[in-house]
Amino acid sequence: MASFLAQRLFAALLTILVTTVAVSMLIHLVPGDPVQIMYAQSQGTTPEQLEEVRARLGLDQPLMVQYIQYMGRVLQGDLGRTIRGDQPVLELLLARLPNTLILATSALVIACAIGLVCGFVAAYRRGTWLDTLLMTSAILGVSMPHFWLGLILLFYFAVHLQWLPVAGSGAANLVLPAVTLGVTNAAIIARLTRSSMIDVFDQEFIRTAYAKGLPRALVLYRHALRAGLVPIVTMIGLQFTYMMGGAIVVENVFGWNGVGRMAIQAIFQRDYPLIQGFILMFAVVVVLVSVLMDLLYAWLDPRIRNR
Amino acid sequence: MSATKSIEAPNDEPATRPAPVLEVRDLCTEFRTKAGVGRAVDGVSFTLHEGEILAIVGESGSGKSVTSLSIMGLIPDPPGRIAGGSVTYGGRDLTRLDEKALQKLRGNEIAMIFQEPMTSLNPVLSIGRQMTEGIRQHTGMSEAEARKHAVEMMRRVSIPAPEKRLGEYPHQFSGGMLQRIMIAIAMSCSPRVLIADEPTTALDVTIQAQILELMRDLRATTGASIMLITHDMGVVAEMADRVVVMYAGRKVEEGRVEDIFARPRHPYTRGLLAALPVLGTAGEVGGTQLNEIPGVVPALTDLPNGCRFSDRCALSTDKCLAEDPPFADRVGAHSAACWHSDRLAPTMEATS
Amino acid sequence: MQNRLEKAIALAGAAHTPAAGVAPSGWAVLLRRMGRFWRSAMSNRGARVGMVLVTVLVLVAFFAPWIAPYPPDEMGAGMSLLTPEMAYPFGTDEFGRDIFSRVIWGARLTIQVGVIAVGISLTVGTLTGLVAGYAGGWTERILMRLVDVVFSFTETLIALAAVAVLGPSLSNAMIAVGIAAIPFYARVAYSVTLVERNRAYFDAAYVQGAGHLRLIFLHLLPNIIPPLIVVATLGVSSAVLAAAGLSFLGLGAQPPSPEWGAMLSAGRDYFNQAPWIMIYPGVAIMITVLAFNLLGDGIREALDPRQTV
Amino acid sequence: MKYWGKTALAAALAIAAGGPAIAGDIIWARDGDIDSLDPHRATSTLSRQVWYQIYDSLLEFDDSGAPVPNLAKSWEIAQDGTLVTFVLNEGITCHDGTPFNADDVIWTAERALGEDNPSLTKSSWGDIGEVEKIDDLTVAFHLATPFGAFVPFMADQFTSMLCDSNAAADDFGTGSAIGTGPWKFASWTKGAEVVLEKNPDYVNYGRPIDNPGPPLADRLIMRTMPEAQTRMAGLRTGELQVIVPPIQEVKSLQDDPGVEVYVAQGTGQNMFLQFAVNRPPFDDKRARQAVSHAIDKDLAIKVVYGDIVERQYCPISKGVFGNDPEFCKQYDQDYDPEKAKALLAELGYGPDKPMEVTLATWTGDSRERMLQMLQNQLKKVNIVANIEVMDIGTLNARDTQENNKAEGPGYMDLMGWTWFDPDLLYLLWHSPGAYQGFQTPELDKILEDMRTTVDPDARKEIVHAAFKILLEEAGQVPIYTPGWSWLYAVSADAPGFKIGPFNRALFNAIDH
Repeated sequence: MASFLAQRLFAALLTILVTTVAVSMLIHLVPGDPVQIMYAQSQGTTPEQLEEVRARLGLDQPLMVQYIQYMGRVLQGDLGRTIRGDQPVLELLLARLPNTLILATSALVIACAIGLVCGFVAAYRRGTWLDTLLMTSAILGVSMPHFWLGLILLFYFAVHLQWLPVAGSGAANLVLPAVTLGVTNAAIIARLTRSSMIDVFDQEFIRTAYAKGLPRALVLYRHALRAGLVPIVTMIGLQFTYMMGGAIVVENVFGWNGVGRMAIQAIFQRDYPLIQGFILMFAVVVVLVSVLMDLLYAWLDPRIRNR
Repeated sequence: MSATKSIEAPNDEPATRPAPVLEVRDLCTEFRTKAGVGRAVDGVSFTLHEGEILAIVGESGSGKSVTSLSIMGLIPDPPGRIAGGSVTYGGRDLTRLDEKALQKLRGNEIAMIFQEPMTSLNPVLSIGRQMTEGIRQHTGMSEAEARKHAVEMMRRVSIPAPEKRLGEYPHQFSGGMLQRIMIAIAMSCSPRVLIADEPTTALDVTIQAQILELMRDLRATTGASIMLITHDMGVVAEMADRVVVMYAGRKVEEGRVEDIFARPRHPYTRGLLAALPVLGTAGEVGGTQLNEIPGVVPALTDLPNGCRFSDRCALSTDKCLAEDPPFADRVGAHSAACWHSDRLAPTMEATS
Repeated sequence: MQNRLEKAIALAGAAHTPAAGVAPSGWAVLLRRMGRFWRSAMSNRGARVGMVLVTVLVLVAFFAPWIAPYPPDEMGAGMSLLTPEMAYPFGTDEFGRDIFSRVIWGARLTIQVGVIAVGISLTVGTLTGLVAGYAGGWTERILMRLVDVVFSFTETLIALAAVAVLGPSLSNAMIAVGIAAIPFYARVAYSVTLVERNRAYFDAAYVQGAGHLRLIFLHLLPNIIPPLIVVATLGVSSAVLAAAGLSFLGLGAQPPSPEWGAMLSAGRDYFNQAPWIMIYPGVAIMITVLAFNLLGDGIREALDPRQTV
Repeated sequence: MKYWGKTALAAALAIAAGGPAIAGDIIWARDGDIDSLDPHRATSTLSRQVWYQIYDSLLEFDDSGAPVPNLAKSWEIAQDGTLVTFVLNEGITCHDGTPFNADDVIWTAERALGEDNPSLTKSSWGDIGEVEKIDDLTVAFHLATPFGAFVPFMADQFTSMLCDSNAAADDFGTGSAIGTGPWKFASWTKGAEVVLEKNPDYVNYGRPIDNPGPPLADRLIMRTMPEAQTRMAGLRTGELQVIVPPIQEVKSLQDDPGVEVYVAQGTGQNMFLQFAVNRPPFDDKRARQAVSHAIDKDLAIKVVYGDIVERQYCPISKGVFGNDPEFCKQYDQDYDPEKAKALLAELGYGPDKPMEVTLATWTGDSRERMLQMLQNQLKKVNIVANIEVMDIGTLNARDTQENNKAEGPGYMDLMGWTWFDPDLLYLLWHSPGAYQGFQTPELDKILEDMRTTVDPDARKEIVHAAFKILLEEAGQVPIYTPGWSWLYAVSADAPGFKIGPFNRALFNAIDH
């Protein structure tokens, strides 16, 4: 297990390292002069002032030096300041990150609740009308754009029926974005759960369990679900990453105050320090989640746990 | 009983016939597939007697495993279902029992072990859990009692340090050890019938012999009847009292092991025997199979007219292609389903 | 964007694809195999439905000028915000443009998105995977590590980063979406290449002294195509979704482009008065994505019968 | 660790923020958040609107748009306009309880004008040499050259007076803000809301609102709600008191007896077309004139905005010194597609060779719909315009870039500026100009004169001379006013709202 985790941690660190390189070089990929774009809101900025800014950001240094300087700052927790409003990037991100995590986690809970049950039932009742119904719904769900479903829910429940408050960021406001994000992902989880459970149901140890005379519920719960859960947990780990990605879109539909909404604004405003910070933070979150999932995976699967 | 004696009196009833434990009559099991409905088992009948080892023999696809699963009520439905016939055990027809009643029988009175010990045990549950759950299910023992019983069973199948190994997981055991554990699980409730589906196929030759010996011992000490499913005539020779040969879902030959080996009455049986390198020393020579039967078992949805074996049979005639030979039941003794049984020469001449 | 896992499954299935016997090399064999896959895929009901929908979509896109009653940006084709009626089956928007015509013309953009985005990821991804799998050694390690790193992000993030750099426009969105999906194709191509490289035909060709290019393009490439078709078909659906999402956010197609995501985004201001402006483009996106999902699923099952019920 | 503590707090606040409306709270839902609480660090209208609640300037604008006393009870201009002296009112206190005096004024000015990270609008202050403290309540600004727009600028939010106690806070502008205005800063949950509390010590010296003392309500909350329809829903359910309404819903809101729609007048905002003039085709004035002739400005306004904006004819909007529609109509281009075609034909464009150009603007306020109308009209004279919509900051940068590009298709954009004085024209069009675009030596000369001329009649003559050039040459093609953030829908439960000149929202008299 130690070697398994060491390997995963190495991969995680490598991912973050590559991300920092990519992020620090991002600004050089921008067509046109990024400094000019960044300082466009200042009145009458002179070329000398722009040079000064360039020097301040270290953009006149060789790339390698720039990267080392950037890493030095990042390691000290300094992700720079925003162009719009001159705010510390890290603080802005951390203030909103909990909102995004809350949204993604709630959506994941909804997605798992629906997806696992539907997928399990479909697998168990494989080939029946119920399976067909569930899987048809699932493929429709997979095909539905988040933003469209979100808007329809928003207009119907919040604007038209006024069942849910619209102003604010409280728990009641979480319902629609979490459902939107959860439902479409539930479809994916259902499909994965189904195929994973079908694999498990076809396993010989399930037959063994039945042959022992165990009641069906016990076989399904103890034998099938426990065994099927291992691959499903890995998928759910990945799913959380997609939730984070999906949250970017859904936050914008519902005006949920998370990092995703901020990132889109930053892209519009060409606020490069904020975009860089966002990508880096996102990478760190994704990597942390995947390490956590590896731990969970190792804990669930004795073949890895006891290695 | 000696082999020569049975050859001399093939039609004789054995003097002391043990009581039947399990009777299979006209069993039909179907599977619905995209290509149509296939009868994996088509009107098979046989009887398992008290304390006997009955071998069901055939290549893969012959329907022998489906037969065993049908007896256990473990045919996955859909796509499978038992379309007809009966399985009588203890005066009850198992094919008509509800799930609850079947659960009481399975693992308790009729137990089963499978071909692949590696995949037949749940990789994410400890051996202890997998052993005790069946015991607790059928005996109502507490967890502690069940564990004690499990340790005892493990000892009986010669697993060293059983207390320690209870907490381990299947991937920490070798294949032979796992099959011992499978047997321990199967025997833990002292069943009257043990169905062993290719129990040694996946194992090394030396381990095979040990497992077979273990099964013989258990039969001797518990008096359980064993239904041994295999494709390996060597195993049959070593273990079985009586043999049922299946082909493409049908029983094609039945008889005492000595009779079958001495004078097969079906060309398919003959082919299976011929595939043995040296009679009676199965497994000693690994990969040098001789005289294999050409071709494969036909698809169940695409059976030939007439005799199902006709397309692979050296003796096949126009009659074979046109008419399905009936199973010529010679009252529980050596019988076969072949138009040309009499044209088959005894094998003993060639081998003894 | 969300079909990644699905693709991962396709990938898993793809690894055992050509298992039947020794896979021979060459393009002729591929054609024969394709015929078989095709018949097998078309025996799947979902795939047939998908195929019909895709065909309709392509026809609609091709014949848009003949099908659409009005040019997509003709203002005052009708009164503004008309409810759906015979002359304007999907109603009109705030400028009196015919929504039906716009949705029809939008199909062209959608096909473009599919072809270009998938084209980018398919070409780059396949080459990366092929080269990594073929070359081995450091090339393999570095390339696949990089692919893994990119793979660990969501496509959304990569597409956003790409748009942040390139600036918002539909063509940039297509490029961004294409770039974001490269790792999938690379992984599939890589894993299949590894399998194929160990087959007898490959050794035979190698022993006969075939050059690198010949080995890659004549022997490996045709053999890794079938699983890539699955990924590419499912990839069209995620590319269409992703590009529509970017347009919806304002990072893709710009007005007055009848791109569906952009139409939907503009239509939400009128949801109270004219919900149809938003509903029809959404339905169009969904049907398109559904079509490619069904088709991709069907082909996958044909390639990997293990998953067939 | 420090960050995580804050994060947890922010999360708790975010969760708590969803509660029902409390009497005494005015919740104002807007489409975006402020950029900063620091008036030297941002320029957005969304930020300015909030600064106006927290800070006062030395002067104020009365309802006519003329500067009047506020923090300063009087001012005096001497030495030909190079010395301006302000005398402050006595007894004004900052939100932290310290007295407001000359030191605060000097601290603010030096912060805005210093070398190290000056205000983004430093150049609008004029050429200031020294800020001198005469006594505790008297401050003198020494200008190197006379600057006609200096006095009104002292009434702008960019010259909000910051208390020098802000120097002690390391999070001024992001987590703290001390001013003298009617509302005290309480908290800012970034991206969600800014909470202000009533300043009980407030004395109104100059704001054009009928309340001499502190605000009537307890709190003023600016909430960010990007989705227009949810703001609407919140207003209708009574969760929100003031919203930025979606333009499409203004009519239905006007018919709603529970809602009052306010349309700001005299915002000074001017929406106009400008061109990349340093390369073909718009280096030729005929191309620019053709565009102006080709677009039916009245129709476009009517379709997109109805009657909530007004057609403008002058480069400086209604309500600002020098605006004179009758004068401007003599020089601008009427809607005349035939004339446009003729001009284009002279340049070699026609049905077989359409002119391909980019037409840009910034996001929001239905401007992208305006562009679609213009695009449609341009198409009729064979000008193919490709629309690009971007953030205002990006657009500003883009305009400068386009003016510096020698190659590429023609470029024009729908731009908007607001100022309380025609001095804006100097900023925009005197070389090098805000975007380094349209300029002529003659116009440069006129604009220089305009800056140094103080006599109103003479100044008006000069301003008109500038108008004439800009309009005739179609360097700036005015279209409409106002252009952004000018609509307020207020619940009838919260009476007392007022919009002052230059779009300043006053909540002092709202009783809720």
